[in-house]
Amino acid sequence: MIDLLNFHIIPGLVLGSIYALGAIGVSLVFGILRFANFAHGDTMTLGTYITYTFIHLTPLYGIVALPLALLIAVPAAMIATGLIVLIIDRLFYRPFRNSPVIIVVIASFGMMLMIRSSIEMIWGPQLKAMITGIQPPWFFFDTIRVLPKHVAILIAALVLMGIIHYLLSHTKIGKAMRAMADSPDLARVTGIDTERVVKATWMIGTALAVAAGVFLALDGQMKPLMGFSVLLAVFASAILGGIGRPYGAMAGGLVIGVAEELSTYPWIGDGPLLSPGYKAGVSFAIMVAMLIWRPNGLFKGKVF
Amino acid sequence: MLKTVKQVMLAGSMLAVAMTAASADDIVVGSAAGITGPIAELVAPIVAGRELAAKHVNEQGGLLDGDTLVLAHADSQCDPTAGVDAGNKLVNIEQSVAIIGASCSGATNGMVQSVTIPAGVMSISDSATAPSITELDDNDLVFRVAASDAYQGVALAQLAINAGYTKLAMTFSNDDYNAGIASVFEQAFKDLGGEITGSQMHEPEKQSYRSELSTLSGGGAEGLALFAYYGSSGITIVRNSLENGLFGKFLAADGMFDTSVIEQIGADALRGNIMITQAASDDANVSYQAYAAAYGPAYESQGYAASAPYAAHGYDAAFLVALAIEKAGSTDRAAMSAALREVASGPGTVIRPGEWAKAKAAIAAGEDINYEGAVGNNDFDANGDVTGMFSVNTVGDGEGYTTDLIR
Amino acid sequence: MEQLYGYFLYSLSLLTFGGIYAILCLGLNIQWGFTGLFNAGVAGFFAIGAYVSAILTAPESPRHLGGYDLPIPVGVFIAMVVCVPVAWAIGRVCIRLRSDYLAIATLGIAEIIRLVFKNELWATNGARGVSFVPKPFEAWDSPWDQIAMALVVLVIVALLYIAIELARTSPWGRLMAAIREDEPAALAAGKNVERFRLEAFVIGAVVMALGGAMMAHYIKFVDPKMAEPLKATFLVWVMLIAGGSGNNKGAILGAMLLWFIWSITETIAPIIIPDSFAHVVYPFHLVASWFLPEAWMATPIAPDPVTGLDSWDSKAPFLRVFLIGLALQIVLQKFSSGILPEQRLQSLADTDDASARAARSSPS
Amino acid sequence: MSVLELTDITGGYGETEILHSVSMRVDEKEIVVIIGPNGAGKSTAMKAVFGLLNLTAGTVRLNDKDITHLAPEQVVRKGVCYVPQVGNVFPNLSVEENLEMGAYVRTDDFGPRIQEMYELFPDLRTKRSEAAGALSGGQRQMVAMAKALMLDPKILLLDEPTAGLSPKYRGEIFRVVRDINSIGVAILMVEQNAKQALNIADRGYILVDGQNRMDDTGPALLSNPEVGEMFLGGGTDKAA
Repeated sequence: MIDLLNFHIIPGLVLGSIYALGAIGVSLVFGILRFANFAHGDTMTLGTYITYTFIHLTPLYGIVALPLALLIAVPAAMIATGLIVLIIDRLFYRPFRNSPVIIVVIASFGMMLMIRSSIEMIWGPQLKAMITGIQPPWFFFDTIRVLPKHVAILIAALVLMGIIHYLLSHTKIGKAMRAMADSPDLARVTGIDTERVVKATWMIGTALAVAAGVFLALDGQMKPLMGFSVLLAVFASAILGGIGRPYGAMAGGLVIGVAEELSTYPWIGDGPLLSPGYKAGVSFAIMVAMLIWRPNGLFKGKVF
Repeated sequence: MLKTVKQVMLAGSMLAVAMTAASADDIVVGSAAGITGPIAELVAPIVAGRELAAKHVNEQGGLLDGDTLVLAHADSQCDPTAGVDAGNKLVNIEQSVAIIGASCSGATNGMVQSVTIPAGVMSISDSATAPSITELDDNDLVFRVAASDAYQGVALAQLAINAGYTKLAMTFSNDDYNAGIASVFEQAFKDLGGEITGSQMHEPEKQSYRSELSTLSGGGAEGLALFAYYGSSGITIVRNSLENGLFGKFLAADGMFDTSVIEQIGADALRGNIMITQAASDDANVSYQAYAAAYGPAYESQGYAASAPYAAHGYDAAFLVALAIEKAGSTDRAAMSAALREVASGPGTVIRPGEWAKAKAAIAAGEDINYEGAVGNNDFDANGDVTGMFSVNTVGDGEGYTTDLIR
Repeated sequence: MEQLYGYFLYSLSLLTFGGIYAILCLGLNIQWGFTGLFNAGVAGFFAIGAYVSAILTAPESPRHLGGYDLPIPVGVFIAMVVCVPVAWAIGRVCIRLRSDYLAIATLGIAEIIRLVFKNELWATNGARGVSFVPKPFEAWDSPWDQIAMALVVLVIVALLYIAIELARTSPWGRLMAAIREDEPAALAAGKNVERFRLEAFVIGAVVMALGGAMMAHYIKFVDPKMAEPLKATFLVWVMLIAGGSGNNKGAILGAMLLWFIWSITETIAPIIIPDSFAHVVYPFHLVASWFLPEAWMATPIAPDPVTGLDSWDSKAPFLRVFLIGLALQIVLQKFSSGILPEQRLQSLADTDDASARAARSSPS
Repeated sequence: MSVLELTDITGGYGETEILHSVSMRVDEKEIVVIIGPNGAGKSTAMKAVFGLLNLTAGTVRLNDKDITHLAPEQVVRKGVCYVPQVGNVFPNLSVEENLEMGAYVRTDDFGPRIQEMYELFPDLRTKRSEAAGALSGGQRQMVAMAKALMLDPKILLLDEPTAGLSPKYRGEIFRVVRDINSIGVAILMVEQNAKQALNIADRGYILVDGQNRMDDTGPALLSNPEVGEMFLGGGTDKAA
């Protein structure tokens, strides 16, 4: 039974918090810019590689330990990646603000190819590792084992979600973002500077994507397709929470992450309940079921 | 509309430029590889291996009358559709004499069945290992220097038994390569009296395999037979297992054979705990060393190791094609496959990697030659497969792999 | 001469691939262009068509279900028939979803379909795929086999074009357009909107299955990689949007043009990246290398000192993907309603719009 | 002097032309009502002020300054506030947050202004932390008007503020409109309830088929038999 906690629920929560951070960005962009951003996964990858470069670019890595280096490099990478995304928005998304949604979706698809190939050109297709070696787990009560990096990821994700909550409920720009997500037309005639809100949305969504990417790299490995490979699960999380609703996305991410891991627990007999080959399908199945039966997401009514 | 027409014409004229790129003194050999796509990191060193062979040929007198061997690259993306498209371009636009590749079994299957066999062009793959390629009705046009999974799976099973394993858990990545070799291994290990306590397919590119491994670890297995590409899931599985104490010992095939496994996991954690099989040559030390001595300095700065999976196969495939062209004495596509068989197998003067000048002289003198490649003697059987010898690679006292030939 | 003959054969393959994608595009055009159904699960129906036809026609194999040895047309036909209940079931539950939700739902379902083909080894040989799928006319001599294959595909495209054009101008098609333009009005006029949309969804899906089956027979091989969303769904969408959704000629043109770009850029990419490019970048890299640790750059940009290889050569494939992305952006910005925009049915614009307006504004 | 003046406005959405050379003006402290049949372009005329329309000809002037081509947020900064017919509150924001958004362009302390709004609309004070979407239709309309008033505008544009409301709330809204007007805000409103609207209006415009048909003072229009036949009698006329 303790295996369920150690090998299914805890990794599921870690994975889930990564999905959640990605899903918040997808959800915010969907809510405010009204399109499903296919380039979001590759934004995660880009942020991770930029973080990697910052760590190695400066003498940080040699002098201070990795956690401290990350504390400095990640925020820097968030800003750098955010600025890149703003340029992308200016060049490739803004011309389509008043066009049918499908056009921007296709544009974001083109962007996905462009970001990914840029990463492959600049950093190469080879694997890289944010963290090398084996990390021994911490034991609690002799049975619960948790990896230090997992503790760090969970805490960092919680802190980030707390910051997002504060931003959305207590700052002017955050409230304006929610207002624009509610009704973009009304936001315009109310005098809200919509382009500024759009910029804030990209910056916040990208910052979270960078964090999600770095956590992904800490837990697994870095490669050009890392972000794309979680994109659909991130979408599923955003849907589960009710797309356009950041708080829902947080919950959705955790549910999808844990559900994926639980689907292979030997609930009946010795074998996994579902062949692990279908693991990726779990998030899709949940997503489709949600769309059909609860299209407004888990939490009906309240959006924020 | 006029604008569109202009753009189309512009594209057309660029195409014309592209088509006249190869000059009269170039002999073009197609090189299809999954340069982009899911195993891009695996393919880059292989393509470098092919390029290295071409460079050796061109530095040491070139082909035939001093012609230059040019590799025309096409991206088969590890996808049958792209494989067919790549094959079409290499055969028809580049007018390749022969084709090296493609990388993945699926892309190779599509390319050879739909393009190269009907066109009568010989192909030689350096990394497609699926047994189904053996069964192709190929008019003796499809070869490969990578041993079929059928051989390596058995070798690994034998190795496991010899090392004293009786109960193993097994997991394999659900892709064309690993699923194939895993099924052969499972059968062979059972035939040799071993027990598979649990066998699970896993989906590559996931972030964590802890739940799968935890289920597998329940059966009292002594180790884990791991069939995966190191980049797609292999390293993650080893790390998840070690960090959580689920499995301590690993047996793996050549998809795992890369120095990045040691770099990322650390030699200390792997020492004495992992065995990886890889195709090797009879005279491993001579031929392989000759290849590695050239590959290392050329590509290490780009992060490619000579020991990268199938990089040596890439070298051998390209070198063999060059030998076949030289032997045939022309660029006639129809003469390639017979010439290939002649240069690959004994008896004859033994040629090793890097020895193009020697080979060219021997062929000119009318001698028979026998290429002993970096990865094996490359004696093709009736199906165009090599039986192959295998080496076992372990992490020894140092920071790298220690290689021993399996006898 | 041989070179010219090579171009000829290659252009046949361009036409065949382009034609198969045109079939997929026409299927999508029925769903999106005429009915407004945002189906992002093209790959699912593509996979059903490809696998069903392949398994029915391939010789017996111990690795997968098979040994039925049916003639190709029968296999293709059954593949299309099999697609009907599947598409109907998917449509039944998903069709009422709002556009982007429908997209994400169908995307998820297509992935589940692909996972089924990938995991049910007994039927499909899993990731290792189904080999030895027969190709029409393969017994003929080159180039007649390839000419015949290309012609078959083009004839199918032409027949589909005619059929869809006829349907578009028929009462059924006019109603479909009316539904897309103004669903409340159509509802108010007492039409069973959901049924008509479901019909369009199923018909589109069947056409996609036809495309999948043709692809399987052309490639002579099927594996789950062919049904990955990138190539089997997104590329088709890009083709349709670039060509002009709602316009059948645009769908065909988009498919042909985009496939042409997709395929030909590979040959062109090494040429449009001049060798000298590396030498332009080299000084910057050299200066940077005095300050920066080597680890952060994956690959030296300078020509490799030992091999003399310009390492940008190895980057050409990635640059190609970048250029495809960029080309797509340019097409979108220059032709936002596609190269051949939709031709509205004239009578529809006159009469139906007016009645739709009346229907919309009457209850106040 | 006129606060707002529309001259020969021609345009519509995309390619479709809805307004054909429409002109109207609102003087200081006036209540001006636009009435007309469905599809006459009443709301469209209002949107033209806000730069939400594709104009092919004509000018919009605010206090004699040309604002024809300003973006909506700039028009707001100039002191024009607009309450659309539907979707005029942010449903997922609380009442107070809605008011804060109304004051988005203000950089000073608008706390006192919020208190003033609660005095004008006492119902809202008790609902201040509830989501606006959860309120009744009439309360939502009040939130929308309070939100628009947060900027202390010179002129307020109201698009059918009483549509879909019960008679009780309808009267309430007309009372509030008069109150707002009495503190010096000019009002331009589109209304279906022509009789009630003309009752409180200083002047009125009648639009038909995107063209000016008639304009006069409120009382004059009320007593005009032609107007009575068209709008004040039995419901709305369908422009066939």
